[in-house]
Amino acid sequence: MDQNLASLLYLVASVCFILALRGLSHPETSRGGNRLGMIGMAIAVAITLAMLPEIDFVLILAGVLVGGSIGTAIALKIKMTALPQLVAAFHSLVGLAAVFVAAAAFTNPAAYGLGVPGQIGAATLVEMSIGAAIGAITFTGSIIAFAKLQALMSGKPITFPMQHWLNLGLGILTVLLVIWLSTAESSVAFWGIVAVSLALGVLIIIPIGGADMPVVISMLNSYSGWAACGIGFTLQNNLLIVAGALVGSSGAILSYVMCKGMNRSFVSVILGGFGGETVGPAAAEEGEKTYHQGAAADAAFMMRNAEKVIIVPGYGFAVAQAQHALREMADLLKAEGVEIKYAVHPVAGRMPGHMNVLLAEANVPYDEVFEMDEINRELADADVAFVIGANDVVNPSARSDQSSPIYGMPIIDVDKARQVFVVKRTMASGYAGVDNPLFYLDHNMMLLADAKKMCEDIVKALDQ
Amino acid sequence: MDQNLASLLYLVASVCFILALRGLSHPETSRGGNRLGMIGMAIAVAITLAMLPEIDFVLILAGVLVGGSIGTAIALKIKMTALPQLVAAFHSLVGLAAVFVAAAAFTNPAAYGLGVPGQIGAATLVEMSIGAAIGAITFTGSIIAFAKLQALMSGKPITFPMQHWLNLGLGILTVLLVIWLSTAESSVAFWGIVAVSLALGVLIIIPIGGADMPVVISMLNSYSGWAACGIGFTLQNNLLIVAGALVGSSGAILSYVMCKGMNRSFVSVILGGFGGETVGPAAAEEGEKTYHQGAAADAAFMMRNAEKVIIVPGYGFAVAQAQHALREMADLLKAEGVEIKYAVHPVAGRMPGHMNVLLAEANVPYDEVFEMDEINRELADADVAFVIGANDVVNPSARSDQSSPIYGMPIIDVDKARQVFVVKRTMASGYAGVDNPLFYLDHNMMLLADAKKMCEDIVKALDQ
Amino acid sequence: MTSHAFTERAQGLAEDAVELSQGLNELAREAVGLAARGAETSGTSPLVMGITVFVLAVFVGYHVVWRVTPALHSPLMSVTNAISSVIIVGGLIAAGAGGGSGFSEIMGFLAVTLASINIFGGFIVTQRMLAMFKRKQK
Amino acid sequence: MTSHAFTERAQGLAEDAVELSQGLNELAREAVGLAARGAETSGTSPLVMGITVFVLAVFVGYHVVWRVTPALHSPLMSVTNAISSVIIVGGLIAAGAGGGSGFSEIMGFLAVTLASINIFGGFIVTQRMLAMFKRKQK
Ligand SMILES: NC(=O)c1ccc[n+]([C@@H]2O[C@H](COP(=O)([O-])OP(=O)(O)OC[C@H]3O[C@@H](n4cnc5c(N)ncnc54)[C@H](OP(=O)(O)O)[C@@H]3O)[C@@H](O)[C@H]2O)c1
Ligand SMILES: NC(=O)c1ccc[n+]([C@@H]2O[C@H](COP(=O)([O-])OP(=O)(O)OC[C@H]3O[C@@H](n4cnc5c(N)ncnc54)[C@H](OP(=O)(O)O)[C@@H]3O)[C@@H](O)[C@H]2O)c1
Repeated sequence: MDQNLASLLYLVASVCFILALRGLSHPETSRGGNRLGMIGMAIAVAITLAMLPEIDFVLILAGVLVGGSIGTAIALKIKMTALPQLVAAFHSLVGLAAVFVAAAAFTNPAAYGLGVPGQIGAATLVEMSIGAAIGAITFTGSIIAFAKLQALMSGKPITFPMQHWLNLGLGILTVLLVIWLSTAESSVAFWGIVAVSLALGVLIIIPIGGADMPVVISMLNSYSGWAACGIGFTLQNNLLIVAGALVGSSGAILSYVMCKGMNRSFVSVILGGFGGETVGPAAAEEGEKTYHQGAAADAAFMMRNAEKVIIVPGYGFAVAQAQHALREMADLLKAEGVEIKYAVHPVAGRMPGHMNVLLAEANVPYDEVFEMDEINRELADADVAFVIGANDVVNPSARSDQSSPIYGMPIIDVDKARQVFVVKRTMASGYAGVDNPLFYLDHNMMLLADAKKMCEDIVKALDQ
Repeated sequence: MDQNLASLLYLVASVCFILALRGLSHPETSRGGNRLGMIGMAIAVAITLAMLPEIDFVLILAGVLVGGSIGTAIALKIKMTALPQLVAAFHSLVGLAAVFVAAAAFTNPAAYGLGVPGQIGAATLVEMSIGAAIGAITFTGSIIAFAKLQALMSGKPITFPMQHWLNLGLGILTVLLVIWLSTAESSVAFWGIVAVSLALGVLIIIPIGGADMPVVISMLNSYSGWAACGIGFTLQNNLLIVAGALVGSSGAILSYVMCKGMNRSFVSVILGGFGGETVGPAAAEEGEKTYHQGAAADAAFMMRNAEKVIIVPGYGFAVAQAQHALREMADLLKAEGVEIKYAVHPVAGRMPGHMNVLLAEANVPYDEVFEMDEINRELADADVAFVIGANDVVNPSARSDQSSPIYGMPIIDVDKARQVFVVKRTMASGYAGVDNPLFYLDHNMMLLADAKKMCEDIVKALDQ
Repeated sequence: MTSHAFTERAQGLAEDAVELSQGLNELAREAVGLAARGAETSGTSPLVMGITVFVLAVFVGYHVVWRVTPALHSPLMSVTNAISSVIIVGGLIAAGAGGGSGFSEIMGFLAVTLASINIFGGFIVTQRMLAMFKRKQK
Repeated sequence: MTSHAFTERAQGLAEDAVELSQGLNELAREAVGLAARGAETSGTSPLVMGITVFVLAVFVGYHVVWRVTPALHSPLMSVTNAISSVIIVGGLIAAGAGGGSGFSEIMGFLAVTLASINIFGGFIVTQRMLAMFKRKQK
């Protein structure tokens, strides 16, 4: 195939990818967008094969079949609550694939039109090592993130003295190795870069607490994009550059959105050490304050007689897998003429958009689900705010208490509703480890139980 | 200068242009954006000069000095009410400049690295003629638009039989000439393309009514961008391609915004023949209906005692140059504790954003000026809606009367306010030529006078 | 033919040949120059073109991603995951190159396999998620 | 030297020369091939690269312009007007090219003049407009 025709078709594939992301601006267009993404990928693969001078189909077919069936099997089986881990695992694969591609290009440059071994251009070597280094960091970093999220490893930050200096040293070492590689094309240097980067990936992620993993995942998502860009520069392939830049910006923006939603700086997340002690500050004052505790029957009674109930799900809702039970409860209330709305905070749960996916899974129509800013205008009109497994995202001290570590974080103002219910198992604090004054308000009632269990009990109470 | 360095610096200039447009997303960032635009242009010029093998500075300096001083003088003197004409005039110059550049490249291809005369590549010739043709159409088209807006020429659509067929024929002729040019590099073909395109520019614009000129101007804005792209492809200059694409999309989007604001299709605007008869339908029924007519004193009394007044300016406000008088009136009312808000319809006036510039000129802070959607929520709370020189954009028949030509056009719901005042000179209809039922409502009062005069009278009445 | 005449002809021939070879020499030099020039005036280097494309693509990515509705941020993560696996392109080249060393083919095979997991997994899981987002039935 | 010996030497020389010239011939052909290949593997043609840049720039333009607040649509028109005058670049080349025909220099001069009117006029009028947009004093 002619190189120009191929470049044009690669451009078509790039446009498909751009439109795939654009489709996500609305649920209705998103499915079409995803299909365009698949088409773009198919075009990319087809063009690449058509451009090869001679093809050894065996290895390619084997790779696609094995990989494709594993991928399909995982994608069909995975539970929606395990999404964060899944994404982390997938990232690690992209990273490793980037390393492999860089290694292939380094050992067999002729196949890529990069000259013969020993004669690769310096610029190409630098591009190649950027791809390999970022890929390696993404690989091990994502594995650690996966292990922390899957609880294969403690979520506690692992810190030791001189940690940041060690990382800095390894970073400098990498740069030196890249210089060596580009001048001498030494394969020791190449594999050295890979090895150091693999270590760096581990070292960068271990000091970060388990609950900060979502930011880390987005960051690694971004990295995997930049790795693809690096490979794209090496192969002079604009498609890889465009796709990599799209993914790179997407990950960066998601990290930013999350940090802003938590009112923390990206740097403080990355430097780590946060989220070790979870229950500390809450316990200290607990004895003094009093709170109302209620039962399923109380909640059922109040909500049945309400006109408008706003439901605020949080991380505990995902942990308890309460989405179907909650939906059932909402259905019963709707049947009695109660207006139900769902309010989702940008960082509720452990992943951006986490709550939306779970609610969608339970068949909650997306036009009943509202973002924080929209719903905050309505909360004063609500008879009941039903907080289920959420804690930090409804903590009023973020609004008023300047000494609180979450001060300044925007929250859902559930305390403005006429009556609040909070479903959680204990009086313990949430992710940020701070006490929640909401619990002790006069118009709040604690429903201390597992979220799913509580929904089922309320359903029973409503049925009577 | 090295070609690669130059390309990188051109890229920097492209980014400056992109950021210049991005700055316009908010008034605060817009000034910085404009400055970036200037920097980008300076970079572009500097790089181009640095890349020339030998420079004849005389002509260049002469051109920049003459052009620069004319441009500066015009820009400093022009009245804000004459903006639409100004923009049209400027467009015509860009178009002509594109023709000149194409002609220069055609006669002296060596200077552009396009080979020697008689040996220019076919693709280059096609790109060149696209640049020249679009440039020529932009030139004459903008001149007609300018003449219509400046009333040097009647705004009436000029139509004659077979008009669209003639245009089609000329279009086909252009394509044939391009083919001839690309095969034979004939200079007859080149100048033929220019001549036919000049004629086409006139013929395309004359059937379009004077009041539709804003859409035309945006369309020509878009064309001037595509012409720059054509030249960019000819010279293999990415900066021209990027800048052209930015301008091209901007013009296209503005045309779209205007057509949507008028609820008309772009095609119907371009095919022309609209806006000839302005007063027709209104006159027919006028006798039957009754309306309240008031005086400045009535308006002054009502507004002084109001809590909230919403001011809706329109085309007549611009014509009357009433902005300063209106501002004075608003200041007096504010001094008496009345809350004042301004409501701007997307197609109020004769140019997108026209009203905003006039209000800004009169020192109205931009956070007192609201868009249609925002203000429509508030109109039911307003004591007075003060419509000044607007007509179609507040015509309630667009909401309800399916037979109205403006049915479906979104409007500002001034009829929801407790009391409406409409300032205009007569009971005649507006741009769309349809009668306005608002005038005959019981809670509306017509203030029949020139907009500026009326504001001054109200100011006097308030002063007493 | 006298030997003298012969000698002269031979000399003439030799001279011709030398001249010709000189001409060719020049031609060759010219051609090499041309090749060099060709590489030069094709103008901007691939690296700079790549940077241009990269910068524009970052702008596109920035704007497109900011328009994604927050409700679909999870699908965004999984679909970008699939899209970044477009580096399968690099794997295909190594895996399919007949003449390569065994090592690079294995690298290619592994890259293709891993990227395939991601591509299939990423797109399918995204589709599953998106299929769940439904509007209220009326 | 006998005439015979001379003849032989001459012949040998001639043969050498022919061989050399053949070698050169091949070299030249190779160089030409290289030049052609160089043009080819520098890969994508400028036109295709231009199209790539164009498509990405249209996406950027589309998104950036939709983010412009409607209140600033008039300044948008005037600033794009100034920006499209970047074709002054084309005028400069013709006006500044010493060796050009008089005609193309005049074309260049006119293009520079017209574009300059637009650049200065467009940016300054935009600045005038934007300077008027003020926030409420508090
Ligand atoms: N979404 C993101 O992208 C993201 C990213 C990074 C960080 N974060 C952080 O995560 C937090 C999210 O806030 P959030 O309000 O959703 O969650 P949260 O503050 O972590 O609180 C979750 C609450 O759910 C309760 N819970 C746990 N398991 C439960 C179960 N099975 N049944 C009932 N309740 C259960 C826990 O209390 P008990 O133990 O007493 O039951 C806990 O207080 C924020 O601080 C945010 O900054 C989010
Ligand atoms: N903004 C854009 O970009 C754009 C583009 C294309 C088309 N348009 C069209 O333009 C129209 C704009 O609507 P609009 O409501 O602003 O204007 P309009 O419908 O054209 O009405 C303007 C009114 O102002 C009055 N008027 C004229 N001179 C006046 C003066 N000196 N003092 C007081 N009143 C005066 C006229 O009535 P009297 O003669 O009785 O005084 C006229 O009815 C829409 O139909 C829109 O579709 C706008």
